[in-house]
Amino acid sequence: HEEPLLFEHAHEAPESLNLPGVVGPISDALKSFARKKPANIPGLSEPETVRHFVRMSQWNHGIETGFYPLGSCTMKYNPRVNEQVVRLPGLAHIHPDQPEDTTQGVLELLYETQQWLGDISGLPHVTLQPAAGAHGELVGLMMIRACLDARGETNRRKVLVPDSAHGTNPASAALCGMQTVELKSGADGRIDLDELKAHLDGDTAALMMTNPNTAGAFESDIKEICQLVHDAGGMVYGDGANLNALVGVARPGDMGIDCLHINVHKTFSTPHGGGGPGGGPVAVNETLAPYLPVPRIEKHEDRYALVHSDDNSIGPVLGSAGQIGVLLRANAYISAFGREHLHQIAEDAVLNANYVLHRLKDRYHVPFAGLCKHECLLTDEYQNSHGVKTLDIAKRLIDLGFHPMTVYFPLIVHGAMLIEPTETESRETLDAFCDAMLEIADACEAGDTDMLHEAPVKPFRRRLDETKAARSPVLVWQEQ
Amino acid sequence: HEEPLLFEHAHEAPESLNLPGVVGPISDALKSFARKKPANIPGLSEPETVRHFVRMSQWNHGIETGFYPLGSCTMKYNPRVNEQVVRLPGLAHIHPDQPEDTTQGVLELLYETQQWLGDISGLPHVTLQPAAGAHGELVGLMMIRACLDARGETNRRKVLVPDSAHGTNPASAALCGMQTVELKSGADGRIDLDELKAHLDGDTAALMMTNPNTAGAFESDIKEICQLVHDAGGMVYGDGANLNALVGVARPGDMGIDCLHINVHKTFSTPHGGGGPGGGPVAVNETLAPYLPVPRIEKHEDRYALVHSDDNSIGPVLGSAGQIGVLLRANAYISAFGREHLHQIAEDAVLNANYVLHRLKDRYHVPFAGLCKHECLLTDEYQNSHGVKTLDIAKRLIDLGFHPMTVYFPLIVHGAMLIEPTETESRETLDAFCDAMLEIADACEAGDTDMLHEAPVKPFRRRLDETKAARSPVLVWQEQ
Amino acid sequence: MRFLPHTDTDRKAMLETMGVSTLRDLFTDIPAEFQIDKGSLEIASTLSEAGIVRKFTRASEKNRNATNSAYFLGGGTYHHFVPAVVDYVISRGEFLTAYTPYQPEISQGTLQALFEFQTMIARLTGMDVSNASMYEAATATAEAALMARRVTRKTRVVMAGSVNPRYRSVTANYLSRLDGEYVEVDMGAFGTDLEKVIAAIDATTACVIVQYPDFYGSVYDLAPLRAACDAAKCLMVVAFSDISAFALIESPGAMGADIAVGSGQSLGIPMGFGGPHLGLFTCKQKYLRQMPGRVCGLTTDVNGKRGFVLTLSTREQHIRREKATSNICSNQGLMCTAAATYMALMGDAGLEKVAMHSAAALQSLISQLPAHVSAASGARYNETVLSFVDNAARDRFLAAAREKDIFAGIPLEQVDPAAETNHLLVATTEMVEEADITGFLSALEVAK
Amino acid sequence: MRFLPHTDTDRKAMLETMGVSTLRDLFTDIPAEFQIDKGSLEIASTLSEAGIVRKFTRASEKNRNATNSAYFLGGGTYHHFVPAVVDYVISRGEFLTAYTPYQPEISQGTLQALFEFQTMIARLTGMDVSNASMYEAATATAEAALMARRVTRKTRVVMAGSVNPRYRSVTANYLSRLDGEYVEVDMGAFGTDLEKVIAAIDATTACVIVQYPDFYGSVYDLAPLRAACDAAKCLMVVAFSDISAFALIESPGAMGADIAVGSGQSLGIPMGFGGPHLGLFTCKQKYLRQMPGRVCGLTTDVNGKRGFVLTLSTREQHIRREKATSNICSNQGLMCTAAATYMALMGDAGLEKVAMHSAAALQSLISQLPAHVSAASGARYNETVLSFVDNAARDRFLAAAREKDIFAGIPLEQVDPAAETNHLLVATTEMVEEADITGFLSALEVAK
Repeated sequence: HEEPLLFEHAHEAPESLNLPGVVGPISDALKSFARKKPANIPGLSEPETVRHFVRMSQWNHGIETGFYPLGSCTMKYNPRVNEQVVRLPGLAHIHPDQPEDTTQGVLELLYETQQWLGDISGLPHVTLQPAAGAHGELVGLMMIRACLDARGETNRRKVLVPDSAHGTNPASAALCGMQTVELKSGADGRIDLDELKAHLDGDTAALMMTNPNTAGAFESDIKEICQLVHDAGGMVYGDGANLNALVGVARPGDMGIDCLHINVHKTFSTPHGGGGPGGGPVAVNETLAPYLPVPRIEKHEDRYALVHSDDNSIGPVLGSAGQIGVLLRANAYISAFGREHLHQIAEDAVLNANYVLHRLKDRYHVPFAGLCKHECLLTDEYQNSHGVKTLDIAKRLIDLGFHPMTVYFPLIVHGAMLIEPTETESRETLDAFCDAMLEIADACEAGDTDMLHEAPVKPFRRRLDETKAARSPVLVWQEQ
Repeated sequence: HEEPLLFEHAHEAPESLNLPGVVGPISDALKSFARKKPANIPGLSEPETVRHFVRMSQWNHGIETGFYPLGSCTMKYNPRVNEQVVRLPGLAHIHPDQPEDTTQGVLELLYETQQWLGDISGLPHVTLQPAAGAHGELVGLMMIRACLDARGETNRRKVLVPDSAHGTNPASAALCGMQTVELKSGADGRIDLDELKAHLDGDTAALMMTNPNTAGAFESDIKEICQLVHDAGGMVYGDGANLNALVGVARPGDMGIDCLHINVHKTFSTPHGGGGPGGGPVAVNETLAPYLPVPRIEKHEDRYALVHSDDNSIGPVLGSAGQIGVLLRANAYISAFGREHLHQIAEDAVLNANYVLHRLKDRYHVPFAGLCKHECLLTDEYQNSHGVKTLDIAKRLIDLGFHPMTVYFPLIVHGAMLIEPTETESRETLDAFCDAMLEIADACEAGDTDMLHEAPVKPFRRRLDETKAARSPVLVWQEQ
Repeated sequence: MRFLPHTDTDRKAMLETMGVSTLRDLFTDIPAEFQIDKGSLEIASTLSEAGIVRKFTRASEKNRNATNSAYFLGGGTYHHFVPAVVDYVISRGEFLTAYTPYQPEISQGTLQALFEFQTMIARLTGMDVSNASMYEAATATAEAALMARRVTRKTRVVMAGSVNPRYRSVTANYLSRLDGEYVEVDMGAFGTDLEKVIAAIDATTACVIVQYPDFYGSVYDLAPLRAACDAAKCLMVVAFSDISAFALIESPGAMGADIAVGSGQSLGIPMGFGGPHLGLFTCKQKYLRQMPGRVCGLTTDVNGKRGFVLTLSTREQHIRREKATSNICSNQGLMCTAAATYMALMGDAGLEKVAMHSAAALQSLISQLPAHVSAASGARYNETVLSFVDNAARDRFLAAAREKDIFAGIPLEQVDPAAETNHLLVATTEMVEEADITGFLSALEVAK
Repeated sequence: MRFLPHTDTDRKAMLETMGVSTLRDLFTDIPAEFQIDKGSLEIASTLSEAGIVRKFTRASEKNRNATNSAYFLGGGTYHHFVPAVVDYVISRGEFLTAYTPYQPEISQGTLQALFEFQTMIARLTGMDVSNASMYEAATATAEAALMARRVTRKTRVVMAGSVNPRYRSVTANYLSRLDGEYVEVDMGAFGTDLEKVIAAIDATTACVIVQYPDFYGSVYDLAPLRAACDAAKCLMVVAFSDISAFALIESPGAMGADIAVGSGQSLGIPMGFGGPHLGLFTCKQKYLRQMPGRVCGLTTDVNGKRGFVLTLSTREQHIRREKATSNICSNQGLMCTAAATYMALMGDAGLEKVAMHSAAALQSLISQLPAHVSAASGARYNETVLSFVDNAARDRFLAAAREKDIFAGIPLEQVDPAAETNHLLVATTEMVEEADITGFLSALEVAK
């Protein structure tokens, strides 16, 4: 059903919500600043408000309604008990500046989360502060830069970034006042050691790498890569977006990574919420530990403390200690698996990705052979000859009941389709998805491609004009 | 999207939920009773379970997704805060047999609810025990019978019930060991005083009446009706299903009603839940008060008590003190209005019903002229000549985004359509509904009736074969 | 008022449309003498939403609840674990705020859930069919007696004294206004004396009602009763309180029940001070058409697609009116959805685990009891009766347990007025941990 | 594991399909030396769901929370009322578990909510456009400085000392690695000295950042600053902490802001120990294409129906990579939906009521202060600084208040390390009742 905009509801606002509080005069001084025109926020009654948003929600695909094979996004099931526990009044209705003795419970949980992320990553010192993965990248680079500066190596400002990397990597480097140099990937989609060597020099601050990389392949030369960078006086920054392939199975810190951000909204299943909030804790080794941002969560004997300043610290990078509610959910997710089962996350995630790859590899072009990790990469090469592109395949999947995979990323292959099933999908769902993909391949070969170009036809809206939206942007509603 | 039955999911159950508790031996005596074959309950993982039920939920119409003009059902908005407060651990996780000093909080709320319902109905003595409206009818009749028996009038077993009454009325009388005599309604759909007089005699136990009646009309002769019944030595039972028209405006007890059940899932907005749980407290006057069921909730100075026995009581009618969570929601609904605003419920409900009646009365046959109360009654008489019946109109409304009204009830008119908008619907929604009804009337007149006979075409399923379901009932899934 | 969409402008405009001046002009059919003044009721003053939250929070905190206690209360209501998923599913407006699914095209969510519920309840109880639920167990037991009278066209009902006293008293109450005899068979020990029950059967008997496991937790063989019922051509009705038992022990169906009724509260529904709970009603296929309450059945739509409808509604009172055999008009719809969600999440293995933990906790407790406290003998699932030397000893123990935040059991006379005052009804679930049992045992010290 | 659908049978079958023997054969590309043994991590042992609930409940109960306290803490995070509807809407899986709406056809729910959010935020702040949110206020302030640098192609940033110290320190931190000057203007009293700020502006200045109402709650006229910015051709950036103010006082837009940034936490989002909150970013239409973060825009689908998409994404780093001007890649999507729901429920009238109650509570408190405690002068919205005779007096008061379950304020030096230790930052909202103020005042007795 159609649902108008809030602003289009055809009546004036009903009497407002009944509110508690003090009824009384405000100061004359304040009155002189009174707002002249009302903001024109349309008030609805509670029944109308609920119906408005419930109806709109029905236009959305979510993990709870269907499969999300979004490569590099790790869209897994979000446990309901996590939603329950973070709403406990003692966790939801507390202020960050309450006296420390009134917040020991939350500090204990956060401290534990730090310890666990350190253990899982093999990088024992953790800040929970970064609000998202990209924010974590920035914070990690800040620490690397601070460490190099402390060594007097203020010339080291060059950051090497493979051309397969997430786009945030170079952006974060720029924001950290550093210059990016792009590394061309090898023929297997992995880092080319010669290319790396050619770019390492005395100005190199860091290599930023994603492992498994965005083609879903493990960088098997990881040990040599790290060695080369370290030998050149640089550091290795790990983009933890793909940690789901490794959790409980291998630890980036053991491989030589110096610094890693962890997307808790990916690996540790905090809900994506239609775009956020995320969480991007950063784990570092001993070398970088002095530079962790403040506030830090520390344990002093039996008491937990928020430490707000430290001379070596890069300083604060957020107005608070982090996206607390998100981090608590991550703690709950880890708790549910525990040390006995945590490895099963990576094992099932990798199993599922390889299974999909196996079922599709004869009908879709696979640019890089071999095992994949938690996601597999295909392209539209076979379908191009039938006039069908990745975008068409993606949109057709919508009509078949699936969210599309990640498309046109990584940039190193043409028409990329990156598929990440995660550990929380059943074989039944994977088979249904693969069947849909094979049906699309069949349709291409049979020349039955109209429904691909027209897709999607089933959802609430069909293909939307993105050019129009960008050319003359309308970002707010204007009453007609 | 289609969603298979739980039993059709194509894989064996995953490892079960991790559970707390004692791991240890069970007694040998118990082992000898071990179940031989597993029950064959299909276990799903948590992600699959959530997706299964979320998808199924999307096939439902609910108050939160659209309008429900269901006459005599009072489908109003169910406040979300009520859902929040009844889930407080101190209300949700308490046992009915806990020591009384550990349940004073809930007893206080329930006692208050009793007092309020007594005040609102004008019948000060209330039992919260009945689990639904029909259950309340039975309990009310039990009390009437007990009172008559105590007077030695054990011959009084006749219950007069208008032909417009809810079908549960005669059924409840039968279950109470009484005989129903049907009263034919007058030409205006109301109780015919002569018909009533003709049936009142020394065997009459009670008149069961609904006021406003199921045609949506107030029984303006209520005072005389009650007087006649009382003069004949009988009592007047009020079916409170339609209390929404009166709440805060007039009190059944003041009119002479002796006993009234109150559907809290109607008037006081506790959610219908797809069929229940409901709640049917019964309010009575002084005469009937001694016969109230046990357990009773009483206040003794500052303490609240559950009283489990009383010599005059009709005894227990449920295994507990009532549908507690439902009753607490009713308390919250009344709290939100309070004495200042409670009358607005009835006023807006009646306004809305009359508004709909006014907008539709020229295009749909109105069997009984005059004001309506909280619901209005139409018939399909005008549409019949175009080959269209009430059922077709109802199903077409589905395609237009509305739940159908109550159809073919009351039985006293042919092709009845009973429309109850409630106080929580906006003029905007009422207009949209009336527009849809007028569009249907237009279509009939234009002979454009195919879409009426074929409706609904939009929902997940089209018209279902009810005859087939009833002829060879399949109530449980059999693996093929 | 936040729940009311109209402004006074709306009201005025609507009244104008109708040619009416004031809202009260719409009430002229109500005699003036019966109209009350605005604000004249004695109910409390309006509360803001925050005020409602405060009021209920304060009341909630006056109660002591199970989440932070060791919990041994049973007697028909059990503190089993409720997964967050269950509450989420039934909180969704599409289930929560839906009406009874009389319009099946836009109610398939509720209906498929009911069909799955019926199937799983039938499987768990070992019965052929289930209805779509009753209010709760006591009234379901009464309805079972009524149904047996319809099926057998006989009117005498025999009730074992080991059935939950509340089921007995409600059933007795329901039957008291109808023709026919109601007989309760007195029980000696804290268990079921089947011989006595069988002795009470005669040719006029419509049904015998027993509980299994019985009110005292006793598990016993129903085969002799089945044979006696066959001989007397009466129905065997089996009631139960904690359905979790049947993941572990033989089901009522396997024991030969014609009708099995009881509580489904253990299937993901919080105790809630006694309600809303979930009444279950199951029977043999051949008695299907005499079953009370709503039923969901499989069918097809005009396109031939599988769908579900409420069916067999000729039994419902709104069609046959005076001939109605039951006045039941609603079910516990939302609780069915809760139970279906719970069972789907558990599966056979999870349900069995719940049952094993529940039984193991009782066994652990019983096996460690000191000499001055005795437990009832015989096979027990998760409930039994502990007997103390006297009432004072028991109450000393209860007080000591309360000190340790242990709800140790229900004084038997509180539920069963006929019982002596030195007994305690004790139940265990998977929420009982070893530490809770240790605490319980140490509090027993004072009961010497 | 309850979150994992596979059984070992599934795993085996899938491996067989692939011709692989064991799960670990899928990890042969990871050098053996880096593979760790199962169970070798030091994280805790697996917990059941009930165990997780218990663990978090215990932790929660170790904290003291606002629901049962009188609450006067502010400084950027406020205890405003959160309606149940807001939490319900964002708990629905369709909003909660949806991905970023890059596939607009199946994301119109999120997108329309974002569009409504943007519109209402623009209206409330009096600005032309809003983006679809930032992490929170401090980073949003830093991003405003970066944007001003891009717009003006100048690099000097002037920051008023009356801006929230956390916004200042994060902004300073962000700017410290880039070329250009960052100047903080020292403030004397607990308010904003605009003359000093204006004096710090020069021709190389990209922007001036002030807070309104400022960190100390002071409300003041920005017209002189607007004029000075025009003269210097630099942008006026206005930060804010409690957006509820703008239902009552003139908005940043009306005051002439080029960019307005701040926190939307007051719009239906619980304090949550500091996050997740909601960063707001608004600006004038003409600077639209330099705005960081996600933006939702109106368009049509191929059928001509209105719909919404994320737009202006050329600004996003995944397209231009090295030329990206911001590394922001996510927003606080769910919090936007929460804020949109909250605002829809409130409307102008409700928002104004929140603001009036919040301001009235502060006025009530200030007007009853005893002589030994002084409040900062000038117009205040819902926050001010109380000054005590000395640190000991203040801390005696804080202790006395704590005894009465009153969180009376934030010691100023806790947020602003430069502050003396006899001050207290005190905030009020509509959750403060008269009784709370009475309690506060009576606790002040000990501060003589």
